[in-house]
Amino acid sequence: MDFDVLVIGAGPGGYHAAIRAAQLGLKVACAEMGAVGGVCLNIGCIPTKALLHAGETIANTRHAADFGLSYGPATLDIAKMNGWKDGIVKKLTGGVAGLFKANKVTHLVGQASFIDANTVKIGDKTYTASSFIIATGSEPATLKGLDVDQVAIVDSTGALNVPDPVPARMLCVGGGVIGFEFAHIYNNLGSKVKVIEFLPNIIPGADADAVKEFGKIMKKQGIEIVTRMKANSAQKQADGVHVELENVETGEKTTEVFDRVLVAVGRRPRTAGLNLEAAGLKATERGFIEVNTRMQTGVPHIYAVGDVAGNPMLAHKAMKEGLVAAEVIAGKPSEQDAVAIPGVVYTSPELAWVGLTEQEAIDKGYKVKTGLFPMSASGRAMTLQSTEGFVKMVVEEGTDLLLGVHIVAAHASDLLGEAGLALEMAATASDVALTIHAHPTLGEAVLEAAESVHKQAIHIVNR
Amino acid sequence: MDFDVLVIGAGPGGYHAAIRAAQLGLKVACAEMGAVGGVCLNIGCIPTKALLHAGETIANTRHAADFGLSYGPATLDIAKMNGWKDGIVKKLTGGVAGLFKANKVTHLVGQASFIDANTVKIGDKTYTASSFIIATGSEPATLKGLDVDQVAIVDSTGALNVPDPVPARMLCVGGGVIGFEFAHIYNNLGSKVKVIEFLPNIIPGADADAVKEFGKIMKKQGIEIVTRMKANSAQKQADGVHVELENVETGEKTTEVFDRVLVAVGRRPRTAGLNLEAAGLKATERGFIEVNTRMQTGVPHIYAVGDVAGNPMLAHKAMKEGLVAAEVIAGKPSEQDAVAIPGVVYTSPELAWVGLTEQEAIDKGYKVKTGLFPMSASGRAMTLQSTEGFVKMVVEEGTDLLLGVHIVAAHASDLLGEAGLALEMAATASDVALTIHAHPTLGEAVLEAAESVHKQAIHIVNR
Amino acid sequence: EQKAGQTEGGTLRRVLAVPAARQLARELGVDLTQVSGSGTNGRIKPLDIHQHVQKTAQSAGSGQ
Ligand SMILES: Cc1cc2nc3c(=O)[nH]c(=O)nc-3n(C[C@H](O)[C@H](O)[C@H](O)COP(=O)(O)OP(=O)(O)OC[C@H]3O[C@@H](n4cnc5c(N)ncnc54)[C@H](O)[C@@H]3O)c2cc1C
Ligand SMILES: Cc1cc2nc3c(=O)[nH]c(=O)nc-3n(C[C@H](O)[C@H](O)[C@H](O)COP(=O)(O)OP(=O)(O)OC[C@H]3O[C@@H](n4cnc5c(N)ncnc54)[C@H](O)[C@@H]3O)c2cc1C
Repeated sequence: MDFDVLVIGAGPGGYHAAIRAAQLGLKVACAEMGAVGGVCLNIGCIPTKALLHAGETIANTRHAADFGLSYGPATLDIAKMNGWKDGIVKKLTGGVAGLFKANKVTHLVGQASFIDANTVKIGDKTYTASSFIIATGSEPATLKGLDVDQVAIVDSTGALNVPDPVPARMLCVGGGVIGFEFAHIYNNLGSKVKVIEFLPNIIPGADADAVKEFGKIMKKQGIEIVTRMKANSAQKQADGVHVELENVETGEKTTEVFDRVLVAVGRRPRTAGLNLEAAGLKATERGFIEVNTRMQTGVPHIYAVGDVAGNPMLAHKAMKEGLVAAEVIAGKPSEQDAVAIPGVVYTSPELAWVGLTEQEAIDKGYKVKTGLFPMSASGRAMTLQSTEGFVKMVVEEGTDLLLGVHIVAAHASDLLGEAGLALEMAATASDVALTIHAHPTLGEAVLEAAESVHKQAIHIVNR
Repeated sequence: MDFDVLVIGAGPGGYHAAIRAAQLGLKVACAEMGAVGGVCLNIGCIPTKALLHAGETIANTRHAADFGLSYGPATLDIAKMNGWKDGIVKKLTGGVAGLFKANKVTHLVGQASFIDANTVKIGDKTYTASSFIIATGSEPATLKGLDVDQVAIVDSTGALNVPDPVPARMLCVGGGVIGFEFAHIYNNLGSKVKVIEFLPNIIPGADADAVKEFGKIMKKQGIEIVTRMKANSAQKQADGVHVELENVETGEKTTEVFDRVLVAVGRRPRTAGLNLEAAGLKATERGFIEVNTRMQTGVPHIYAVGDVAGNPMLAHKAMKEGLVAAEVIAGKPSEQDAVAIPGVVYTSPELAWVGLTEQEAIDKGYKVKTGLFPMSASGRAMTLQSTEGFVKMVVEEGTDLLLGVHIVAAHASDLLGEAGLALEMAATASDVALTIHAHPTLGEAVLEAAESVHKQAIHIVNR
Repeated sequence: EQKAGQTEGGTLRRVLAVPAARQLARELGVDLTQVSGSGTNGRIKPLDIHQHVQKTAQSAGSGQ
């Protein structure tokens, strides 16, 4: 065998698997047909966060007038902004390449395709390995009638290239996490943004109260949100892209004109070209490769991790699964046994959650209590000029066991660390409430939400 | 008896005690001779954080040029900034007054003084109570030779009033938390700031590595830091305040001229006017009122909490102690049993810590392992333009028990929530390392620091 | 299909154990459902697993 482990795909799932396997003493190769770092570093998590920060800074400067700080007219050099973003991507992907070298992971360039269950072909070479980890990720789902040209009609990859000037009128088709992150970016950059969502609620999967609060804030920032609406077609014309919109409840159709249309209607697992059958594997109807909690496929020495191995399609899930697969291959008794996988929308304020929504907890048969603390009662939030949102806690009545934490707030993603650890540690609301939280911090809102479960929050009137 | 509990002082310790006692059904009064909210809300935690945010925004706007965002000349309306800060204070103190009303806490205005162990005098009225909670806080320590006039020579209270124009040359005498927060504020507002510290290290109490990193960053931002130096005297003259500085190692003396001098050399407990003797109490030599873990003084029905009850003089310690005292009085088995009390310097980046420093752990006899993850390897930090600092973890060898977490990073105070909960839950480094942290978040640096304890961090080369 | 009362929130409770305990249980081949946890709600910590292993070894050793 050429390698102990051959990883296919160098996205977060793949590179975590490769590095951990190497750390554990295995001889590892990682095949990548595109850029090291996968969707996440190149065209996903990272570049979006860079643009979100740029947009947020613009908004913050506007709010600075509240405390007497004002500036002469702003100019945004869009080429420079895109370049700055690309520079971060380059630095991070270069970092991963460096980590491959340092950990002695062989980087194989090209598309890997199974020949048999122990051999893959890359270009005109073949490689054998005792174990494989498939980490081929996902790609944007497409929408009939909306042909992506990455200029006027874009998917998330095209949307990362902010045009100069920014589009005056922007439509986001799809009100999920990716749709809202881009809506927020373009709104802060000056576009008039409309988001349409087929389902009755935006950000599917998040807690209903949190989504309601989040939607209210996004609307206040100027983003138009319409649910129960779909886009049927988009025609490029001289004055812009004419999009036929349909109210899915009434069937009413209207046509609106936009300068840029983002199609963000989900992602689908990517197995094309892998020649799974040769390895004795078959994707599910929806295109995923099925795995057990040890990340093993039906062929026990072949593992799959990340987006290709199932929902939620999130980088940190891919990373965890990559580590588990590598450790299992190295003979460790690892398992993907996470109590909860966090989710974040990196707008300002952020929406972040981990664990069960109130409804999910009820559906699972829990007797539920909740606690809530509004950021408007947080001193730290006031000093940060960010008093919108709240921390909501979902707790089991009787045992006081924490089931879920839902945060709409500045820095919500940072506060999520405590919430995630609390769930994994099987902490109770009391455990959180009895822990001293530094003053004045946003984290006090987590403490107070826990106190409010017991009707003992200090800075609000408990009812 | 007029009241079940009479709380003396409405700072964070006092108002937490009063509200919790009322929540538990007791008849409560709270005496306050100054403004409700105490040092913390009026002249401490809150107004400093407001000014820090203002200064940080100015700095952030400067960095925005890196991604192509530039502005015409900035104007800072200092009166407006001071007013904005005062507005936040007013809102929060008004909030506490409102919470007193809502919880039916009687607010007694004036200085309380014991007549006997069950009676206090306020103005010309007397009040009896079954229990007392002394929460009279602390005041700035003074320094011989430096007479505070709150204009040219200020303590922390005077420093909160930013003069217009900002002082060109500013000296902070004392390199602790308060000294550095003001140094950071004035530096961002345009002053040339020098910090002198008597001890060999700034920020006493924090981990040596963290302090070193922190000092390096502050210096890079333009703050001059000199340790082993003291200020002997300060004379106001036409061209500024002439300060005699002395190198405490060599004895060498120099005189430098500043436009504003801040004296921030610590705080001392405040018991003056309380007439403790009448209640059968006596302060320690250093002025503290001694208490047990139930916050009881030597006179069992008299409790003391917060700054007056001992170090560290921090608002969240006062709050916790206030809650404990109230609960004990209400018959609950509460105790101040915190594993660790967090500390934060709210600069940018922030320095935040909880638990033992490496040296403290060694001194306590632990066999210590450490983990470290630099923010420069964090993708989220890059997108936030804040890649300085690190997360350091102090762990017991063998048991893997977390002993301390030390963070220099943007949003460090938010990340502290997880660290604090981890310590209180007696979590191990593995517990943290096995918990999925959302990507890309600053909290991943906490995860990776835990991984690095086991030489298994992914985004750095482990040695 | 879960029946009423046979839900995660009902009688089919998930085992409450901290991450390091779950890992340790796998390493030592311990079935977490057999371990009684010393923490709140029976939360299992690594020490509980070590104690469980000791206890079962003792009872095996004494021929029970
Ligand atoms: C705009 C956007 C923003 C996002 N933001 C976030 C976020 O903030 N947080 C978050 O958690 N998630 C985010 N995601 C999702 C995240 O990017 C994915 O969950 C993550 O990248 C999945 O990692 P992966 O390793 O499974 O696959 P991928 O990152 O998709 O990587 C798969 C890699 O495999 C390679 N490959 C595929 N087939 C082959 C083959 N046959 N041979 C060789 N190489 C092959 C591909 O070239 C690719 O590099 C975002 C996604 C998008 C699109
Ligand atoms: C500039 C500055 C910044 C700070 N920043 C932070 C921070 O970020 N985080 C943090 O944790 N801590 C911070 N602190 C410390 C924090 O303010 C104190 O630890 C906290 O206020 C202590 O609370 P306390 O309730 O014990 O007393 P205090 O807040 O001092 O309140 C005591 C109250 O009692 C009243 N009083 C006193 N004697 C009597 C009497 N005889 N009768 C009636 N009333 C009386 C006083 O008027 C006062 O209102 C800061 C302090 C300063 C000075």
